Amino acid sequence: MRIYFAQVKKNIGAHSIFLGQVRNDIINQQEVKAIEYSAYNEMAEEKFHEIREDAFKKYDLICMHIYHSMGVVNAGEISLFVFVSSAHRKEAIKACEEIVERIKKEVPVWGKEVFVNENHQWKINS
Amino acid sequence: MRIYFAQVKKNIGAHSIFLGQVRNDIINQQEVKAIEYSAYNEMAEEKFHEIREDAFKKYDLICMHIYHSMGVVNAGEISLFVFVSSAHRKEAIKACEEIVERIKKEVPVWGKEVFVNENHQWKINS
Amino acid sequence: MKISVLVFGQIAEIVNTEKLILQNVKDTDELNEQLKKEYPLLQKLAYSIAVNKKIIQSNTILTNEDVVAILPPFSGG
Amino acid sequence: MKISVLVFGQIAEIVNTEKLILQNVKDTDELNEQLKKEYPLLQKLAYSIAVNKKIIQSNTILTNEDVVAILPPFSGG
Repeated sequence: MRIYFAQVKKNIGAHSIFLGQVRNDIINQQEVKAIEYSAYNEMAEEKFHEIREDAFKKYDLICMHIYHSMGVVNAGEISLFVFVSSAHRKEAIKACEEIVERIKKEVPVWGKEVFVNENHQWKINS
Repeated sequence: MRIYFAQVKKNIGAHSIFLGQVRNDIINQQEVKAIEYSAYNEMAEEKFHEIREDAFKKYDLICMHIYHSMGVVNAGEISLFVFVSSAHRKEAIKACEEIVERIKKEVPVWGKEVFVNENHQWKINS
Repeated sequence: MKISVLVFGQIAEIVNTEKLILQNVKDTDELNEQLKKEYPLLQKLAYSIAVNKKIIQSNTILTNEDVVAILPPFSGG
Repeated sequence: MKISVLVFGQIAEIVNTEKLILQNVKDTDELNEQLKKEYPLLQKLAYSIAVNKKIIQSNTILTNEDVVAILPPFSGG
């Protein structure tokens, strides 16, 4: 079996990718139907930029893409996408993991968990 | 921005994905144009199965896909694909990394690095 | 002197707006006091304060046109 | 007694085939010796030996129809 991939940078040896997805958790017998994300946009953009620059300084990376969904994201849909490419797998894997952890901790984004019955609660990151 | 993803399992919170790609390394002034993979197929299948079962036992996973390309894979093309899904990011990320490391160490697959001038050498995993 | 105070997430719900304009607050401690007096529910909540997009670790003097943000715990991703 | 010996990667190049059939080898040490005598280049190479798809750590008795594999260092991924 061969897998084709539209990638012209032939010095890349590894891509490490993370996708965060909204879960339909049951909390006090209520099912989460969506998370509504909001952000302090100007500060979030600066933080994403800082996280990106730090990763390029710390790891030997070739390219990187970060997307965070905003607004209503239904259960089963993707909220976060981090894609890191490097010559070597260890750099790509470590960088991707670190970027995901920093986004969770440092970027001013808030998730409001909306239940099927339209109640809501504010998400807490683990 | 919202990212759509064809995923019906709404209990999944994280996907961790690894893609290995053939690099056009320059070795003694010769450029790698492809890696030709061969395997001890019966044993490799058993090993992939064992690695898969071990990961499901050790980590709280929801689904997993592993593909390893065989035959000639040109520089820039994908040789390995590991896709791990879990309710939580830490389980998905750790499991994916461990699966990739185990595949490199334990699965009887060999890569022959074919140079542009048709010479070759046998790949050594780092 | 004019200070903009941006509020987000659960705190925006409590304050019932996303932006307050305050006058005559000399530093972040005084701002914090005023907010907790006006909105007692804030006393039970954890939050950070950013001044001009940088999170502060201790009391910070405010000057005209500063933008202060009240940030409940982040929950992106 | 008939033992199949599968060879892979660089070792298949040296042996110039992917499969040998050997008779009268009582254990893996003896097999190893025969191979290194027949193909002196193998003396310089690292490899593992699998018997019936399981890598062995020490000398292992061979019985009729066993499948032995000579495995150079893996380099998949």
